[in-house]
Amino acid sequence: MITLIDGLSLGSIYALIALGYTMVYGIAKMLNFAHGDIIMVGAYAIYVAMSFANPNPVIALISSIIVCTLLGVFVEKFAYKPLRGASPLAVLITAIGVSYFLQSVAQIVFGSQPKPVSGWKLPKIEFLNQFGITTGAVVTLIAGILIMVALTLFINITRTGSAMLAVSEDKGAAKLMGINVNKIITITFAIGSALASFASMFYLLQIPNAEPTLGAMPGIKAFTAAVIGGIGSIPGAMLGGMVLGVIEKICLSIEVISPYTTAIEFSLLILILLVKPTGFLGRTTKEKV
Amino acid sequence: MKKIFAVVLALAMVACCFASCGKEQGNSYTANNTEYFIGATGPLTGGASSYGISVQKGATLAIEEINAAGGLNGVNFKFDMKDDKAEPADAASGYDMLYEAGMQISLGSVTSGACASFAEKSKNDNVFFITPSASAANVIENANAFRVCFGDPDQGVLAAQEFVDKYENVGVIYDTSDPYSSGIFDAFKAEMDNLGASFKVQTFDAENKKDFSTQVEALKDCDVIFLPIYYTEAGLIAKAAVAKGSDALIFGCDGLDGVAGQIDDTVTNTIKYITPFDVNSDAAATASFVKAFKEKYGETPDQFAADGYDAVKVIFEAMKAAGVNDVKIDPSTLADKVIAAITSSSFKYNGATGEMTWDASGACTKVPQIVTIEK
Amino acid sequence: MGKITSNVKNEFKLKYLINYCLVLVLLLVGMVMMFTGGLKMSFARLLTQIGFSIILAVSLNLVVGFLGELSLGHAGFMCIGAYIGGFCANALSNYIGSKFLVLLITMIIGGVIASVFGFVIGLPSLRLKGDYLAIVTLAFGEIVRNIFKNQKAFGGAMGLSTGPIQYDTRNNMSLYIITFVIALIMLFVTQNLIRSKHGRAITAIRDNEIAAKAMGINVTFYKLLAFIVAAFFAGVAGVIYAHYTTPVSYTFFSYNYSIEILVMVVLGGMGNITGSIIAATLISCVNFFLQSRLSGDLAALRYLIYALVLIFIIIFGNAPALRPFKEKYGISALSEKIKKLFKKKKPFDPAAVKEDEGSWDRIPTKIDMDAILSTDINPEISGEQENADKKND
Amino acid sequence: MSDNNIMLKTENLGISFGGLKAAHDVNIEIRKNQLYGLIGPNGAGKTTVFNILTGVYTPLTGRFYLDGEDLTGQRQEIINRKGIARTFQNIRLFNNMSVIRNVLVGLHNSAEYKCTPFESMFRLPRHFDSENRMRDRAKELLRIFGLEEERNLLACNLSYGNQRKLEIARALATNPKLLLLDEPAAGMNPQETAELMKTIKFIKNELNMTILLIEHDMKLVAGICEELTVLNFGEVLAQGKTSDVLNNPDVITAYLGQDED
Repeated sequence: MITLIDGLSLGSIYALIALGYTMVYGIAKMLNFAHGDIIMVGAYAIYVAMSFANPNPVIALISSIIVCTLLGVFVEKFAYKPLRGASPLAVLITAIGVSYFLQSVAQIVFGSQPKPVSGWKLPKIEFLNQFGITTGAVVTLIAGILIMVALTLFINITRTGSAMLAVSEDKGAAKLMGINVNKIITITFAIGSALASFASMFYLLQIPNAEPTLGAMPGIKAFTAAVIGGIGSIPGAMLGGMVLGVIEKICLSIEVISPYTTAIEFSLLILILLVKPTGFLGRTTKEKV
Repeated sequence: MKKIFAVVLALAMVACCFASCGKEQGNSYTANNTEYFIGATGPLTGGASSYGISVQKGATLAIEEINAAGGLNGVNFKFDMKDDKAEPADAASGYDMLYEAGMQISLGSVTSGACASFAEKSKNDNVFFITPSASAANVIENANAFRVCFGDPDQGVLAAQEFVDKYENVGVIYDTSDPYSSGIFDAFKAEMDNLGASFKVQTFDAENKKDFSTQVEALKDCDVIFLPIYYTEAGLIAKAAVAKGSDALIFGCDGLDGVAGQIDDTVTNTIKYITPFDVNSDAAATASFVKAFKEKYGETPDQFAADGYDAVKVIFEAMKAAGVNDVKIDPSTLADKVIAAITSSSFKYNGATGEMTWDASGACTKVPQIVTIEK
Repeated sequence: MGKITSNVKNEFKLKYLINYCLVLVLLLVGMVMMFTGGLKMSFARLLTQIGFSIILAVSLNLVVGFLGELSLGHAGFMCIGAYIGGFCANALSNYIGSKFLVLLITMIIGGVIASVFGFVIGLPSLRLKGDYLAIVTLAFGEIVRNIFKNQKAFGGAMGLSTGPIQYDTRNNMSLYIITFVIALIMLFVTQNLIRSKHGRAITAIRDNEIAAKAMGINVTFYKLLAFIVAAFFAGVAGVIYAHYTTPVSYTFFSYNYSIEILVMVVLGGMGNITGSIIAATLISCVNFFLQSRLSGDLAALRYLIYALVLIFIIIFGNAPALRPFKEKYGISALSEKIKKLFKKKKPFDPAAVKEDEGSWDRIPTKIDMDAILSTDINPEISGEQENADKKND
Repeated sequence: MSDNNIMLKTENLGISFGGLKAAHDVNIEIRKNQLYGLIGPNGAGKTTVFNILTGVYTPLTGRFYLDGEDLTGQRQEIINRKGIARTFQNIRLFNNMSVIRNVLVGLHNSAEYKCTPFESMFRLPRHFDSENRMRDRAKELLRIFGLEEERNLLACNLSYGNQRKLEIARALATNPKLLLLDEPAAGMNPQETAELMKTIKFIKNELNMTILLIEHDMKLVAGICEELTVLNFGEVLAQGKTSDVLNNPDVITAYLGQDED
């Protein structure tokens, strides 16, 4: 039971990161491998804001959102935009380049020692804590769901949202309909990066260390989660993250198989994809003959 | 066809020119040395880079001190560390680069896997090395290999002996992907079995070393949690223990040194670890090192820095004891001299990590202390 | 007789020959340096690394560039080759004195076992597309190394120690020669495969899988074939790695390395073998250069520079906005110019098209096309159609 | 099946997608060397029938026989090898391959060019032998369609009409007994259509091919098809001689809608 809740709370972090992945993938049709590193930058932004004399978590979060969003737009403009229309693999490699770049800049600026972010925690809720459930886990879980709902609403209700949907369906047609595709993709990156800053906030709630390689492994796990859920699907990212988190925790809690956690996780991923080739909630787009 | 043949020939000629430019004067790479050259490889980028950077800082400090004091008979030392990303392949390439640049003596590599590679290469050239922190057993199996830190097995045995009879419920969390951690664990397990004691085990690996809630949850009832791991993860485990309401004693090995910087006042668990190096120690050698380090870098040194510092100082002392007086000395001759000096019963070094002696096995004998962080 | 010359002419096209030449030049650079006594060990290691990078990049290109399936698990096959090859070599070296023989035998063992896994990982490719397949291959690579990591027989977390079988010594550096010879064999096999009906089938699947099926191409067979061949050579590269580095550490074969191989393929151009060879050489050299020059405090810059070089090359090579500029000064423009230099002598001669020699069972040959095409279509029926149209009005 | 003169026979073919009957009880009989038309309004299920006949879909009901052999539910590549080749409504060439290589892919499975991957990898004699013969035959095919000069162009650089031709050439290269053409005249101007009609007639007459054709262009259908089947809402509306079918009032209604009165 506790394992399940721990799994859900870890899963909700994966889910939050996966939301950003899936969002960018769904609309810009590119795997933004640098997404994990934007989270890393967000975490450092919080670390810096919290190390001032009078740390205020709200200001820290806002500054992190600003930094991440600007970074996302900046990266999109200078690294991805020139490649609009080029092969998706070229963009993928650039994203990897950006990822290396951000990591080394972080190492040069902040050093490679992990920086513990202190004062970044929530009050204890006795009622929950006595069951071994941490407050951070609960908050992350709720926030993840809220963000998911908000994102779904945004896409389905607002004009920008529908423009995004149109771009994701068919860039050419969207252009003909008078939608500024470049602008929509930039907005997508901005939103994706803002999501990354939320992810870094919740990440730090549970794992209070900022370090240059912070984004790498969660990034890959979140990518996996997004694929399990059906890449491009927002509820799918949520679901995939949860499933992955729970599987990971269950494997870790069983002594005999715990060294093989990664192998089991990824084997399950392969199995899931073999049964459902587009993940849980992915759309099956069958090519018409 | 003819054209292609011609192209190949032309390119081959270019290659010849290329080759003759890089022509070497025999095998003595040290012929142009004007300073004694100490080389090393270590992770300076990537996930393990904090260890490599610490060693680099400690060693650089030691070199500066030695040179400021006039070097060895007026000859200065220089130190160069190549990045190996903790990868054996890069360590081997780094070794060759250093050797060809005139390296005479070495600190080996910082991490165990890379150092095993370094050891294999240096064995063939008979280059003396004393690794600051590669603690796996097989790293020092060759005659030219020495180390400053404790070996993994010793610490595991020590911990097991410390626990038995004292604590009822013993739990362990170790990193299956790390040679250091699994090395200590294997020895610990063997000794516990030997002593007839039982314990619970939890593991993690490089792919999931951030969130420790499950592992701490499973060991909630333990009186003591043994952490043969590095301080970064230990800090996270301590915080997870607080969140889970566990008040177990956290006990670790020398890798835990530095954990104080990773925890804050919310952590109430007592943390103890075996270490030869205590930042707050009153010992003169330690205190002066800590002071100098803080002055130079503006931060508190960790054990890797202390080990790196000591390793350079040991090399210096051993060379002095061996009476080395030729800046162009070739590595192999130097190694023979230094090995003879360092294993002689009269050789003792008192440094930042305590008083040490060495025998032919390459292992270092020094007294472990147990440091306690109490809140 | 004429046929044989035409075979020879077809076989030795500059486009393919240049690849052998590139590898031979690299080999020659090493050999010449060796005989003049200027070959440093570090440079020999670099050459070996270039050699197995070429093997990896070209074999991955077979899957990514020619078959058109994104694979992020190439390092996984290499991992299998390295561990299995290293393990067998350790065992064999007790019985066989010759290091060369041990290397040869284990290369075959490692390659075959890796290709078995290539078959296994090729199976999902029949069902999965694009990024979904990419993540499965990535997962495969991670699974492989996770399993090896936990095997005490393979050295556990420390990695498999292959000290006794290290090939090069300071006085005898010849692993790079073997590596380049293997690279040549690999080029021979892959290029021949690509330039055959089987290669056409593989590229047809890439271009249009539905049409390929409708043309009777056994998609299953060819997808698996591409994966198996690629995995075999990745496995062989792994065995070379085991003879090049001790211990064989699972950390080396992470998805980051798979991606590095992919970078070589993408940088060189998908489906462009020459490009893969150049990119593999370039990236290995950049890595070597950065490691040797940026030591100590400067090392942190290593990945910064690497990343900038990567981004710059990709944007320069692929950005649509830069295309006109590139057409003038880019590598492909340069190679076109070089090609023209060679082609001047033999302009394309349409008259040289050979006359029919094959046998036809349903399609008769040499028909008077003009006569047939001038026959009119049945005017009656068209008239009826017009009537029908009128009726509806 | 006793009738040796029947090339294709379908029995009650039917398939539905999510409740929609895309095809229902389709019975078609095509004699050898016949040019048979399959027409119907948009969405009538013509392409669905093609997809069933080429193995893209497995029919829910019914069976079909090629030259007396039951091919129901076989995989696409098997069906192709048994002798049904097709073209596509939206052209599906191998765009990044040259024209001649497109045709060579079509020749891939012919028994006379057999050569294992191993033989190709190591360049054993059979590779050269079969490669040369394949090349010759591909050129021959291209010559028939007047594409010989363009053989080294990339397929995507051909004109629209030539792409259609190439698709037919490629299908013929697989050595089929029955050729399925899916709207070959779509998007062509009248002149191109007329030329296409000649080409199709040529294939039928000179290459002794049995052809099943989907087409919207009534002129083309009326001009070359001997018999027709009209589909509407997945069901057979009319069947028989071209002239009879085209004068069938039901067919006219289906195409032009009910009269107002």
